[in-house]
Amino acid sequence: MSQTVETPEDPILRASQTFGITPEQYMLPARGEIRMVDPSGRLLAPEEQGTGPGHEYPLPARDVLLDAYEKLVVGRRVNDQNSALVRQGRMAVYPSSHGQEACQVAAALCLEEGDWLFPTYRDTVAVMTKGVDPLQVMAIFRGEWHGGYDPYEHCVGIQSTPLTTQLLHAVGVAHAAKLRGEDTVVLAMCGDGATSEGDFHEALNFAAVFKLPVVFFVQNNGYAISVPLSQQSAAPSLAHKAVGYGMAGERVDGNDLVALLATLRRAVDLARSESEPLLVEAHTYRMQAHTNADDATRYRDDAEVQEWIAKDPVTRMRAYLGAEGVLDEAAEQRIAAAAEDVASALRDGMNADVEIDPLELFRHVYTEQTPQLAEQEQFLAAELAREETGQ
Amino acid sequence: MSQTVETPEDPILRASQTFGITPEQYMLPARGEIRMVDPSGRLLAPEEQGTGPGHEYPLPARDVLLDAYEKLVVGRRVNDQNSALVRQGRMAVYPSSHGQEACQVAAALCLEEGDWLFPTYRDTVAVMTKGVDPLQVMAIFRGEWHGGYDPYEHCVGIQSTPLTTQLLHAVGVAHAAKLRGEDTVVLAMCGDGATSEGDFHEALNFAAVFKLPVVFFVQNNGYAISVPLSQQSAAPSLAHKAVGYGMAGERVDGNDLVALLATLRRAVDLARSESEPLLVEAHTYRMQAHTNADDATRYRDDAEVQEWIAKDPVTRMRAYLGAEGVLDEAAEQRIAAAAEDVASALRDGMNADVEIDPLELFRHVYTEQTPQLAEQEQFLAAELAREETGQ
Amino acid sequence: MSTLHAPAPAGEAPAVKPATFAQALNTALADALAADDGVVVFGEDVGTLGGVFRITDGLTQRFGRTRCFDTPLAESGIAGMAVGMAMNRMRPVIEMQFDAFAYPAFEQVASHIAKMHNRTRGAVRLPIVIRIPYAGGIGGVEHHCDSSEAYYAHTPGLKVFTPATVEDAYLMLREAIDSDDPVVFFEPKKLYWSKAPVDLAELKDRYENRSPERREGRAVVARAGEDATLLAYGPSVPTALAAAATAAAEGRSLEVVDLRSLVPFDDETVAASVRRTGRVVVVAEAPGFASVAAEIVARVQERCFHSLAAPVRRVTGFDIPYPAPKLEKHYLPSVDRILDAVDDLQWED
Amino acid sequence: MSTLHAPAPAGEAPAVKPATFAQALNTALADALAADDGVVVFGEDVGTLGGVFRITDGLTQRFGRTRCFDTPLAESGIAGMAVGMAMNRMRPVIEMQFDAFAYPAFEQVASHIAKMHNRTRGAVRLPIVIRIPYAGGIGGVEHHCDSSEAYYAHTPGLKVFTPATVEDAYLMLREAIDSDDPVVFFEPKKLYWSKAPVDLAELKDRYENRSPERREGRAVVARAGEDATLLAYGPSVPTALAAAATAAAEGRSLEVVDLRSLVPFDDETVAASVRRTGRVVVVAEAPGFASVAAEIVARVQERCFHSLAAPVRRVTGFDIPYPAPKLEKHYLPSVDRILDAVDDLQWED
Ligand SMILES: Cc1ncc(C[n+]2csc(CCOP(=O)(O)OP(=O)(O)O)c2C)c(N)n1
Ligand SMILES: Cc1ncc(C[n+]2csc(CCOP(=O)(O)OP(=O)(O)O)c2C)c(N)n1
Ligand SMILES: [Mg+2]
Ligand SMILES: [Mg+2]
Repeated sequence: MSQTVETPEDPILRASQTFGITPEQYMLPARGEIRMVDPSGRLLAPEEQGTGPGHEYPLPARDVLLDAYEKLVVGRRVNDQNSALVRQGRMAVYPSSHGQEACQVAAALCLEEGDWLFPTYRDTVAVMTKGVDPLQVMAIFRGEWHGGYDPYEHCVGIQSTPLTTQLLHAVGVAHAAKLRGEDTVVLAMCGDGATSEGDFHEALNFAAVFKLPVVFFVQNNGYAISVPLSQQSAAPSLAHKAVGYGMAGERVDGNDLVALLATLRRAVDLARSESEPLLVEAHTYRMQAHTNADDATRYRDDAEVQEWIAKDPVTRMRAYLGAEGVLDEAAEQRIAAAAEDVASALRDGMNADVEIDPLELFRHVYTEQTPQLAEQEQFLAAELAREETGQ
Repeated sequence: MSQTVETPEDPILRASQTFGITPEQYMLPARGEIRMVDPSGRLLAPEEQGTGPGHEYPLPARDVLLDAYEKLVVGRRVNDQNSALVRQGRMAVYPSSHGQEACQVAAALCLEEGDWLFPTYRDTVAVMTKGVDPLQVMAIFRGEWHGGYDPYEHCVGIQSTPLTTQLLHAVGVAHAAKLRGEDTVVLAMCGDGATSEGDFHEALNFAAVFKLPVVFFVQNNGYAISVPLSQQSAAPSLAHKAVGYGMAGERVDGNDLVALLATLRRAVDLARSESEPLLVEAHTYRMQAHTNADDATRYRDDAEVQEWIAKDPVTRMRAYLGAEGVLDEAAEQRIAAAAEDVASALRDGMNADVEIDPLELFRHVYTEQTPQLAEQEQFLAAELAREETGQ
Repeated sequence: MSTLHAPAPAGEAPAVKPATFAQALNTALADALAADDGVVVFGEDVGTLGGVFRITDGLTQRFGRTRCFDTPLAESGIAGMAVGMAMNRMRPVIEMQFDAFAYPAFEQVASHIAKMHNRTRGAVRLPIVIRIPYAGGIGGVEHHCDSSEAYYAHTPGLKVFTPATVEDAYLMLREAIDSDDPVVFFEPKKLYWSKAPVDLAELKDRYENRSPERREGRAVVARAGEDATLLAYGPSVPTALAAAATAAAEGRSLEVVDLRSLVPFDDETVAASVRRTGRVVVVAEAPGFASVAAEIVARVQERCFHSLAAPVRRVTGFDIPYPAPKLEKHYLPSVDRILDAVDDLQWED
Repeated sequence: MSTLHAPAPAGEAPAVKPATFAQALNTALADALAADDGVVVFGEDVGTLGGVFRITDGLTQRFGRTRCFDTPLAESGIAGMAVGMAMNRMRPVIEMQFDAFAYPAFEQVASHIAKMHNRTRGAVRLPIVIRIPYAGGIGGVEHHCDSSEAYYAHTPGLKVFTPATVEDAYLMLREAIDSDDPVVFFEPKKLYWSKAPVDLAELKDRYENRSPERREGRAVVARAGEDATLLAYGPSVPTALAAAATAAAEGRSLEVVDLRSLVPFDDETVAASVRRTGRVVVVAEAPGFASVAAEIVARVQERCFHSLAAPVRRVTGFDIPYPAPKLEKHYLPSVDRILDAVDDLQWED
């Protein structure tokens, strides 16, 4: 068992030798962000992709791309459906990832069965794409309970609200697996703002020191609520932080699903084969307000938003797959129908009333109820009984 | 006033242009650690110093070096005097910096009057060198009170025990000064272990984002109590963390007082003139146990300790200054006598009993005593009165 | 949403345009910034956005980015930087976006903000205000509704204030900013939009020309009564007042004391009321175990034991994590629950 | 240094070689590591060094680096990683080197360790033990002597244990590790070197073959008495026992209840004692305000009001930061202070 804790040879040194570059050059991100398909849907030539020695990524297969595109369309539909449900008052709050769906989909699709995902509140689409029933994902925003699904069912942590804390949970899951000799990879998500928290630092450092297969995936959407990246970090890029932990970092166009799949899949593969962590920063944009409770016009110009419409991940992917002949009219219709099905199931589910037994409040605080909570449960039960009998 | 918050041009970009290197090359430490005088006391030729474009340091003037040497000798004497006082039971605990005195002295001497120093529990010698009476520095280890001096008198924070927390205080002091248009530089010290804490990350990031003149000075002595650096960080060096914040990092031989003075002085000058933070990592060694309560034989070989004797900062500096003709027999004697004076004043002070009024316990919790504490003070006063009258 | 209780007894002119609790806080910040160059306001989203609750709305625009500014997203960083700025002669007012998001700053608060003045034997003062929007009743998701006052009230060296009225929102925040001691300032979120006919300009004058007699640290009798005393603070004060109003209709006269300051604690006002009524219910939203409510019970029985006709009762949150929105109504102290507790005070004895 | 109180009532054989409190903890960890592959021990300096108090001495050597290991120096990291490891079917036992150095982990503890089971409706169990050497009496410098139990006891979802005897050090740590709920395990530093004639091998057998009747969560009567009850826990238990011994010599019979578990709380044992004696002093080292001691006072008066002949008194730390070594004796609850409080219990009434 102790064998698994030590890697015989440092993978970073090995890689830098292989590619004839310095370890620093291997760890620092490539000169540009990795992009494979430009906003118009054109596949870029290798020399235009921002890559370099040690930073090269194979184009994913066509079936992978078509499947990913379907998830992308469904994700977009769910985002917009949820926003509509909020407007209709069926849901209290929704942090939409409209505009970031390529990141969301790639984050889930790069993982194998049994790999874990640790998402944030904004990562509904990633969670769904990993298999969780959208209705269960929504329970938290609907106010039913603080978590709507069983994390073990699809190996997905509960969407985390306290920023960056989940990165450490990801590290722990990977560590336990590694100690048992399992080759589980864990992908942990956070936002650009979240990288400023101390837990970000501690998580990356722990993962690097214990050589754990964790892919840290930062969706840099330019804002933490109202605070722009320039007030969050002075680094050349967030991916530049990796070298400070002795891990490799990469940045990628977060609206290019092809590049995302390529970089994240290689990151997951490296994490698994070398048992090492990696940091991937995707540059994307949150097209809507932080949540429905936010007013984005207070802190950003519409012109900026408009610019990003041209970079939309869904239209870009559609154009690319259409041009490549992967996506035809029939497939497009099938996918649209699938998205509609998901949306309508979501609507139906959200329109149905949920009953929650208030006494459940006392049932999960501990695995075994304390005498104090038994007393308090009785107190509430008696109160509810009195209310029922109208006293 | 708002003028002072923004730097007209990014100093990193400017520097990288000046030196014809990339911003990354400027921010990453030079290829080797900066060393000017080798362990035998020989001045190294410029090409042996580990420097490079953008990473070059002028040799400090002879009077600066002689003065620094005196502080070094006094510092060593104080470390050893304190350890003796602990053995004699005059002091409860002492975290000696024996072996690290070059770092300590340089940390204080690189600052100008009015600049602030934020030290840790191990930085007694730096605090003294900045002007605080050694006896006051010792109050904390003698158990008199939690802080022995007025931070304002010499612009020195209280030696910090909660690791890395003081780096943020340093950031705040610099920020307040900058907002008022003052050009105060703050030097904040921490150990290698402390770099793993979240506050380290938050402090560096805040300093970089707000463009504050803070020099973060890490004394990497290879251990955090028993934990070696390899279990603390997988980074190529701790100085490599700087680029992740968009600041420049450098590493320096922490037993070479000449190189320390050179690098830290330039860091302080840059911090002041450009209003930017920098990270300096000094590689040194703690020759004694963590504190007298620690047993270092449990976690490191004596052979390792022996190796470092050959790199001792005091003998190295003595050899160098002797060879350069800066230090003659007379100066050596004068300095030894000065060190003896400090040690004997310390002994006398520590042998004198201190009286602390127990009621003072209630006097500083708030600036204005609360009714609750007034009550509690009366309670203790009555108890003490009863004891006195033997009831 | 809880409705606003009657305006403070201080006899306002009836024609005054109502101000909200949030406006009162915002105006207090603006007036403090104007009054003292050393005051700086910072935190997450407090600058351009004006805070997620708009408490800092317009401050950056009016006072510039050097006086009110956004920080990177790191609460320990915010609190730790405040320590240094306060050491260097400023008066930082920092915002923790929500109660549970102050936890990352706990070490800086407990080990430094609370202890620096003591550590330096009074040489270093840390006039820091930590504003924390707290407690529930707004249908917030997890981590947005904690009542975390006990953590701070238990930590020597911190003052802990929590206003319950629009007037106090203004006055107590000014007092907190002017305090040379660190103050954890708890703002009941559910009261942000409550209104009262308060003239904020007049309050400013009143505050800036106040008599030396201090209100700071004092409780107030929010409603006089004779049969029993309800001790409440922050978000529970309106609930206690509503309970008292209902009780009055049923012929029972309840006194409501608004504690206002948890540290220091106003034993005098509390004991005076308890000695008169002999019966007490403590109302608070936090889980009861080892809470501020527990402290109040303990103090009252220590000081007024022989005046008590019945044990002091607590109506608090349950000892469970704050529930999801659809269940919070079962958690929150309610008028009925308070009245039940009052009924329980052994009236037949 | 506090001297050891009499051995637990369970009638040890008199010939047994004494074990220290620290050895009992160390053996409990070793036995738990041996009993369950899922148990892992980690923290700062717990590996090669065996912990600054040597509580983990020899564990890495015996069980290997995969079972007991050092982490980078970051408490939030330690606690957060424990969450993930526990999610992935391990039973982490983590050490916070000293009480105040657990504060950086406060968010992970309060927002995740305490709440994950509830959040997931029971799907995720977090059998984590957070070992915290706590309290004073050892001449420690600042930040090394905090009594921080109230912060955790106030947080629903955490169990809080604190042993006061060598036997309990072993048994309660085993119980904590076997608990499917997170336990904050407070080890009174000043008792680490206390000794008792306890056969640790016998204890192991007794624990591993224990009857289904649980001791977990139960208080014990550490010394029976009739005139008044001293309620104490952790470092204050020996002090309370010493006070009871002195009182006995003066003709007053004091019962001492060792609470052992603060959460859950053993109301039954406490109330039974209080109803019998009618007089109570709560002894605890933490500052009294909004403390566990306050909770105990509140509970006792709520539940036993009519049995009380006098108000419940507290002998606690003052509401000040823990003092520097030369002054700690004035802070700590002492035998005299307890006896003074007992004298105050209105015996003439
Ligand atoms: C510890 C913590 N502090 C503050 C918050 C409040 N908060 C929620 S989201 C957010 C901004 C997050 O920005 P980013 O990490 O960039 O993610 P994004 O929302 O853009 O996806 C803030 C400050 C929080 N949830 N947790
Ligand atoms: C927040 C915090 N955690 C733990 C400790 C306990 N502790 C004191 S010193 C130390 C090791 C520090 O190592 P390093 O930063 O390398 O400094 P050095 O002692 O080597 O100078 C530890 C773990 C502490 N003081 N503060
Ligand atoms: Mg963002
Ligand atoms: Mg070190």
